[in-house]
Amino acid sequence: MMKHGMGSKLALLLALALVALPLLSSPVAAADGEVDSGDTAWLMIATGLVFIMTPAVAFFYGGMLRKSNFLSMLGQSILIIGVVTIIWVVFGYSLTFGTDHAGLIGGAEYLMLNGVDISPSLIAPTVPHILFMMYQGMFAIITVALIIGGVAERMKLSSLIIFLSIWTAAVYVPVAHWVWGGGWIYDLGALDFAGGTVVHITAGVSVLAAALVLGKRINMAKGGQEVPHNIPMVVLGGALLWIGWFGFNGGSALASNGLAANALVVTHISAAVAATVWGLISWLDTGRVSVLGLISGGVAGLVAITPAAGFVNPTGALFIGLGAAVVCYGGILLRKRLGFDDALDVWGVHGLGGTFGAIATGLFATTTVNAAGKDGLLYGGGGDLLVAQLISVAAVWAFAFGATFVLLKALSWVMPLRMSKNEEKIGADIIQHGESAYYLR
Amino acid sequence: MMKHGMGSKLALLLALALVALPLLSSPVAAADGEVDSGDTAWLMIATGLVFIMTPAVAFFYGGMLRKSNFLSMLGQSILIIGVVTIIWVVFGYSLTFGTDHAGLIGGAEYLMLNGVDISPSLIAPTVPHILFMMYQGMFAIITVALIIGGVAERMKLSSLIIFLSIWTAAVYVPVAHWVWGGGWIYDLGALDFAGGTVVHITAGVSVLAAALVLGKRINMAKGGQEVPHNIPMVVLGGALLWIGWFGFNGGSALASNGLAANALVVTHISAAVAATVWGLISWLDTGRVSVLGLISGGVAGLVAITPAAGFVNPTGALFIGLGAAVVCYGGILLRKRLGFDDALDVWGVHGLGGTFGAIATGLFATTTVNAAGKDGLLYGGGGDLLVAQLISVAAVWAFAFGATFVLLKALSWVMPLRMSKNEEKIGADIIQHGESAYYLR
Amino acid sequence: MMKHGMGSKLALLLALALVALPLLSSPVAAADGEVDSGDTAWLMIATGLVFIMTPAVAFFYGGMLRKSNFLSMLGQSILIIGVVTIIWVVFGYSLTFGTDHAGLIGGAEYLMLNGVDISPSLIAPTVPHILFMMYQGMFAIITVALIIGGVAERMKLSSLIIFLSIWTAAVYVPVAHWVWGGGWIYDLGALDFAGGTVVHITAGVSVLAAALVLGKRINMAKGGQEVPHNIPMVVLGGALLWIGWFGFNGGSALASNGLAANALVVTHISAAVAATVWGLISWLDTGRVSVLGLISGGVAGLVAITPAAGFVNPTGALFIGLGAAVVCYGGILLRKRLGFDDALDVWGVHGLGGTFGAIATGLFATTTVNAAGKDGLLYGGGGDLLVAQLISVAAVWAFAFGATFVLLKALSWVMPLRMSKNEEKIGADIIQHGESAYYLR
Amino acid sequence: MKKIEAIIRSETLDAVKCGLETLGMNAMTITDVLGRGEQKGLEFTHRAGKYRVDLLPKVKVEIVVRDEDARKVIEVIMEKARTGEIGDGKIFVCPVEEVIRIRTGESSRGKS
Amino acid sequence: MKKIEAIIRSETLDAVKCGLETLGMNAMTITDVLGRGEQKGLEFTHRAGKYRVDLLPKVKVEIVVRDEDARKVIEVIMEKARTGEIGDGKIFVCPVEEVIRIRTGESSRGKS
Amino acid sequence: MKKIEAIIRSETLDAVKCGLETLGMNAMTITDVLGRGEQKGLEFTHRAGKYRVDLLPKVKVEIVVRDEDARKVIEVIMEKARTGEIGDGKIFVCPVEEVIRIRTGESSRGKS
Ligand SMILES: Nc1ncnc2c1ncn2[C@@H]1O[C@H](COP(=O)(O)OP(=O)(O)O)[C@@H](O)[C@H]1O
Ligand SMILES: Nc1ncnc2c1ncn2[C@@H]1O[C@H](COP(=O)(O)OP(=O)(O)O)[C@@H](O)[C@H]1O
Ligand SMILES: Nc1ncnc2c1ncn2[C@@H]1O[C@H](COP(=O)(O)OP(=O)(O)O)[C@@H](O)[C@H]1O
Repeated sequence: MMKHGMGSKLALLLALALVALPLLSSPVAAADGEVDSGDTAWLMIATGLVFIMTPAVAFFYGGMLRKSNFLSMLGQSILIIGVVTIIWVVFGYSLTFGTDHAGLIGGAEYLMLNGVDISPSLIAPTVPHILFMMYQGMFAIITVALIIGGVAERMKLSSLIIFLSIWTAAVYVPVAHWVWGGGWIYDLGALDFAGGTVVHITAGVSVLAAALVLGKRINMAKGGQEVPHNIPMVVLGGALLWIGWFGFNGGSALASNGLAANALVVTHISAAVAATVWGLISWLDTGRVSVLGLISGGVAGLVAITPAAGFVNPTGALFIGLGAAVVCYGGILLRKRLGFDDALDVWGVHGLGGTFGAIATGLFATTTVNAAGKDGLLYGGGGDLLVAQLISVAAVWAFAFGATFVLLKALSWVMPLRMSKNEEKIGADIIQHGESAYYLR
Repeated sequence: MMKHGMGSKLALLLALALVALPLLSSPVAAADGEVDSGDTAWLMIATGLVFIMTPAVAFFYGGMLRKSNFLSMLGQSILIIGVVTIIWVVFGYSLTFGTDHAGLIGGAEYLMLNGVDISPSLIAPTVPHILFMMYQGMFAIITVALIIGGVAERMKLSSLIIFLSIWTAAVYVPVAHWVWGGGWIYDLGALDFAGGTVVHITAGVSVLAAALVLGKRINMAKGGQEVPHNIPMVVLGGALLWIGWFGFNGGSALASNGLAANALVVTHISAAVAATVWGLISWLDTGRVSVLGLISGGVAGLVAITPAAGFVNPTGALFIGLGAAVVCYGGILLRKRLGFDDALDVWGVHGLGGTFGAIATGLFATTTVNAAGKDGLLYGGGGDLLVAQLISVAAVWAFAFGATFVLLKALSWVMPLRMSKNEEKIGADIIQHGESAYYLR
Repeated sequence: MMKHGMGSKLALLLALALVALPLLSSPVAAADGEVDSGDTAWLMIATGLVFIMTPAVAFFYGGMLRKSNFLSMLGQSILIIGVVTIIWVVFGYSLTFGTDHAGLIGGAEYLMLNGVDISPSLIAPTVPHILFMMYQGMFAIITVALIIGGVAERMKLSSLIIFLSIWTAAVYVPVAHWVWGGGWIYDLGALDFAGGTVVHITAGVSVLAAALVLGKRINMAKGGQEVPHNIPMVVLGGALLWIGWFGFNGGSALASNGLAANALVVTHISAAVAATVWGLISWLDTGRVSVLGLISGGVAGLVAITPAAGFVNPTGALFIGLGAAVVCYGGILLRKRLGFDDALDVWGVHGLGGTFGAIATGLFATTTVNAAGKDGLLYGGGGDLLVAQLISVAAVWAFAFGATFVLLKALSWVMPLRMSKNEEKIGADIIQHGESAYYLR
Repeated sequence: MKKIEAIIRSETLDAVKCGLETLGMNAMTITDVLGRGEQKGLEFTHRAGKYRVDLLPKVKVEIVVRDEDARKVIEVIMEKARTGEIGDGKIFVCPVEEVIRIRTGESSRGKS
Repeated sequence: MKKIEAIIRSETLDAVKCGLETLGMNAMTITDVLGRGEQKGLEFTHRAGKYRVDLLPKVKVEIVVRDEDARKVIEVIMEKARTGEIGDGKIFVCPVEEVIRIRTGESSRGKS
Repeated sequence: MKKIEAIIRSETLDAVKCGLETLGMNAMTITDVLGRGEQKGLEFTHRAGKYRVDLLPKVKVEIVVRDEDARKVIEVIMEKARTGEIGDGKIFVCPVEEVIRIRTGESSRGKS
């Protein structure tokens, strides 16, 4: 019998070496053309805001777990920042935003960031290309980071990192290309302003597959209850996510203009409405207003407005926020009923919230906000957009679920995906990281 | 006897429905005119920075309370973000910044954000109107959120939300209109750059009234001492407030220019000086340098510079910081002597700090910083400005105190304002939210 | 025998009075010339981002200490913000950026910020002078704040503040002038984009001297082990440092352009690579992936890229990140072997990381990124730059070490530098601040 | 000597403390504990829905007293910690053979 | 009455709790403690390298039972808390002279 | 067997631990507690002014030893935990009827 420990160590080293070496040759060309200082300032800060979402999500998730697994969320998020950044720089960006091939994948011209320098970007002509690259890279990072909430408290760190590295290349990169890089969903005419499909459906549905492959945590399998160990950390993470989302949606205008402002404003409105409505539902359902619920509601509203932010007005945002709270609250209850163990309801919040948002875009989009957009069903555009949205949603659901399921099944033949029972009881912090979150004496 | 629980549930539902429905008709017009990318970038990020101040204030407050009430601060802050956003979008913005009526209230033209779109704003002609609207909305939110620190640990959540919803409409909106929306204080010539009167006096003085109506917490009534349960969370909140204030004061220039830069710089100087001086006073008074004091000093300096930030130079900022520390330290001691239970000294810090700052603006304002401003008493402008400042301060004190007092008294006939004695001892987190902040095992 | 307590109280008061008084006369001239709104927006937000690094570093450090010293880190960081801001405003800025005298020190023309107003800055001609002043002031603050990590858990607060005040004037100001203010290192042609030498070597090497003068903590002297008391707070601080560094390095372009974008992007890449590599080393060395290590790796990568950020491309950033992890991991092990008590490895991470980065700049700098820069050894520029880098590094090592050593030795004759043995066991929070971080019941 | 060990509701601690002070009994040691007894747990809210927590935070108060004082202490605790609702807690009385004051070295040996 | 005081591994608490429930013994009081015994500590990682922590988190379970129930309780704990590895912990049995229920005032006096 | 229960100052724990080690007594269980005794509390600072905290953090050290070892253990604690200032704490000695090692099942029964 092969010893997993050593084998996976070697594999990881090898993978990292392969990924790292080619970077050597990446040249940086001189700038030409005109960059706008205001647009660049906005995209730089938006890049920072999307960056902070990844540690934020780790706090958001980690506070909801047992304290013996808090650090694993934080550590995984930092590792994901590291590994996905390297993947993105080496080939991810190129395969996403390089010249389209058959609607399926981008070209190789930007491998090793070849030619990606401080001259203006083709896609965002008023900001440096290198900045556009990094801004998009932050989306890849946060998408991958969302997944850790679903497999929390049981997956082995080494298997997780290998899984997520392959997942970035095999799932995220193609879907991002299809929607934003000039691929077939783009051609279809479906709208996804800031990643309802690319980010939230992709991550949320992949977690569904992962939860099914991995199975339940021991404690959950016995019908145990998860008691969130530090709710203020959840709120802290949620608050940072909220402001981060201003950069996530607002920055997706790729310029500092009315469209960016509209995206930012409707983002806030949707989140505010969803938080309020979630609180109300919590009150009607349990007689109390859960603070965990309030901040989760905010996040649900943020998720759902993501695909729509550049296409809807405040009225649209109101309905999207309202719907997001109802759909995601229901989604969590449904997950509990169905009984699979998506530890932090990534499917319920991001998968369903993103799906709802993508469909709602087909209803509420209006060209009065964005002439480059389309009119949805309720704004006189007929059903065309809605159909395109439904197709893109269905395609990404199927692809993300299928690819993740197959990938994890395959991996499970090569290496154990989960910690041992005893390790799981002790917790990932000590087992995987050799640390405890708190030593409060 | 009417059962409060059910009655207030229904009332809240009704109120929310009324507030939410009209949103449906809000149209968004197409943009015309020119928006500046740099100014827009700055106002977007300033909007984000002011947003983060509301969760920040909840951490700042919550860390100072018993641990059994931490979540209530966090939850209330999120609910306030939700409810005040809805109010602002539906009618608050319009009544504040719509055409003036008799100096008292704004017009109805922007109800449901009618016509508030991505074309340039009238008041801030280089940024989208919708962004100006949201930036101002964040001020309404943070003002309301300040109040929760005064009534902490005893007020019922449902009563609080009803109280604060009415308060937003009946106190904040008029005062903001008077000062910034072209109302009578504006006409009077009083200066309030970023909300010393509108935000801090209004909130701080309302808390004074609320503390009197509500009475003391059981523990305080018995002469008990409040032991802050998590000072690092206070510092975290304070640090986020500090950077948030750069957007609060710097953004109030409504453009990215020298005035904004001046506001940001004097804001930092005032806070830095006030923190240092507070530390010094703490040392002379108690022999120790309280960390809670240092960060509170910073906040006091931020409060006091708020009305002045666009009108004074660094020298002025130094004196304002110095004075803020002395006034607010004294204010807290005074509150303890007077014995009313403003749990987190919102009156002492925001009420008195804002008052001091408004008066100091009458002393230190100089047109060398802002040609559109005025010269204060010490800069050759005579006493005119000082008198205008005093009148506006007095008017807002009187109005905020009176309106809040009457409002709460009236509410107290309809619903209980406080939790029961036993509930108060158990703490708001479990009673109102069904949660505990920490479960550290 | 003189009583230290009273003596040092008086000395501090006197020093503060001297520092504060002259501010009175600082005038603010009217603006002339053109400020760019995008550049100004970026520098304002960069100022905010660098500001937040100081509380961030206190969380980063404090979480690694015993819980009885957490508040001392937070309190010291706020006091440093206060005191260094005052020093900077009164004379620090002038002596750093005023007209050069003999390559050694700046002129007196900006004393009390005389003439530092909202008109464009000479050095950064598209942003207000007052903003450039404050942005640079934030660098002085964070540099001083880095030092507290080395002397943590044992130095008396009053002695620390006196030491750091003098240090700011006597060590930071000259070095910053030499490198950035037109002094001799500037003339030498050495490159330091954002402060590898000025900030990190200066602070890191001074800590080495301070650790030698102060001696070990009682616990460490007995071979005790430091157990980090709250690792999530370390990660929180580290994440805020990371985003703060976008402003630190990106803002050092002093404009919102391709250079700023390049600096931001390579900063992120270096940090990402260093975090990953540190995790890998941790895994190979201990069999676990330390989360403390991951975030420390990120910080090491940020430190090392600092001098290079405006001169290297992503390939350079990869190698710098890789090297930073190896050098700083080794540096911590080396410090443990050497046995001096640099409590939080400021020397190992900032001193060595900064040194490595400065030298690496001599290897990887390329004028394709920045025409105003130079080509390093590996980019066809020959060894000139490398030699200049080595000279500047050696000079700053020698100066920082010597000056700090002499300063502390001298101070030790006037006042006790450390808390008493018993006080040290009880912890600085209660002894110096009269507070405990947590009261979790 | 006896050790009186009372497991009480956190919110009644202040009252118990005051009550004991009026007896002139200041000394006590307090520990945060989790407990389960007749009180089967409490319902808490989650993001969506509720869940039941079966270990509830309680406070353990330990007071070592001379045998003759035990009854008075027990009575005060009984009075101040009682709400009449399920979950009020229990008092355990255990024997203590010797009590030594570290500062002075004085010992109770032989007294009780 | 006896007080059964067991110092066990945190991760076995759930099993112990369930085991006692099946005995019909719900009441217990739980304290987080740090312990050291045969188990000399654990290696933890630091930023660079490792270090040894010699006080490990354990859970103290206290159950006060009638004398005749003590044996059963001990046996359940022995079974559920045992992993066979060093660090499984210890059970201490101490005498309790009296147990009083605060809510009702009922006392065990005389029973055991 | 005896249980030595010492309430000591947190900052003396390290010294106590080392002292016991030299006796060859490694085993112990430690709990964070709050205490009040002769020491009436400490003054803490607030934002403005001071306040008094009357429950101070202490550490409870529990060591179960054979009767004949009790005296030695007590003496070591007395020596290492004493500062001579008010607040040094107390040592309580209680009877333990039986000690069982969970891992092996071996019991002290009869040895006492
Ligand atoms: N037999 C016991 N052994 C240990 N602790 C107990 C026992 N019975 C009760 N307790 C402690 O007392 C607390 C309150 O007991 P409970 O039975 O809920 O109260 P009540 O007696 O008022 O119904 C419990 O949470 C538990 O900590
Ligand atoms: N003599 C003792 N006095 C107090 N506590 C003890 C004693 N012996 C063991 N313990 C407690 O029990 C825990 C486990 O004991 P240990 O000796 O490590 O387990 P094992 O008996 O399985 O080797 C220790 O961490 C400590 O808390
Ligand atoms: N009678 C007692 N019962 C329970 N705990 C006690 C008792 N007396 C002292 N303690 C504990 O010992 C600690 C120190 O006692 P204290 O009287 O302050 O010290 P000293 O005896 O040195 O004056 C107290 O904080 C408390 O936790």
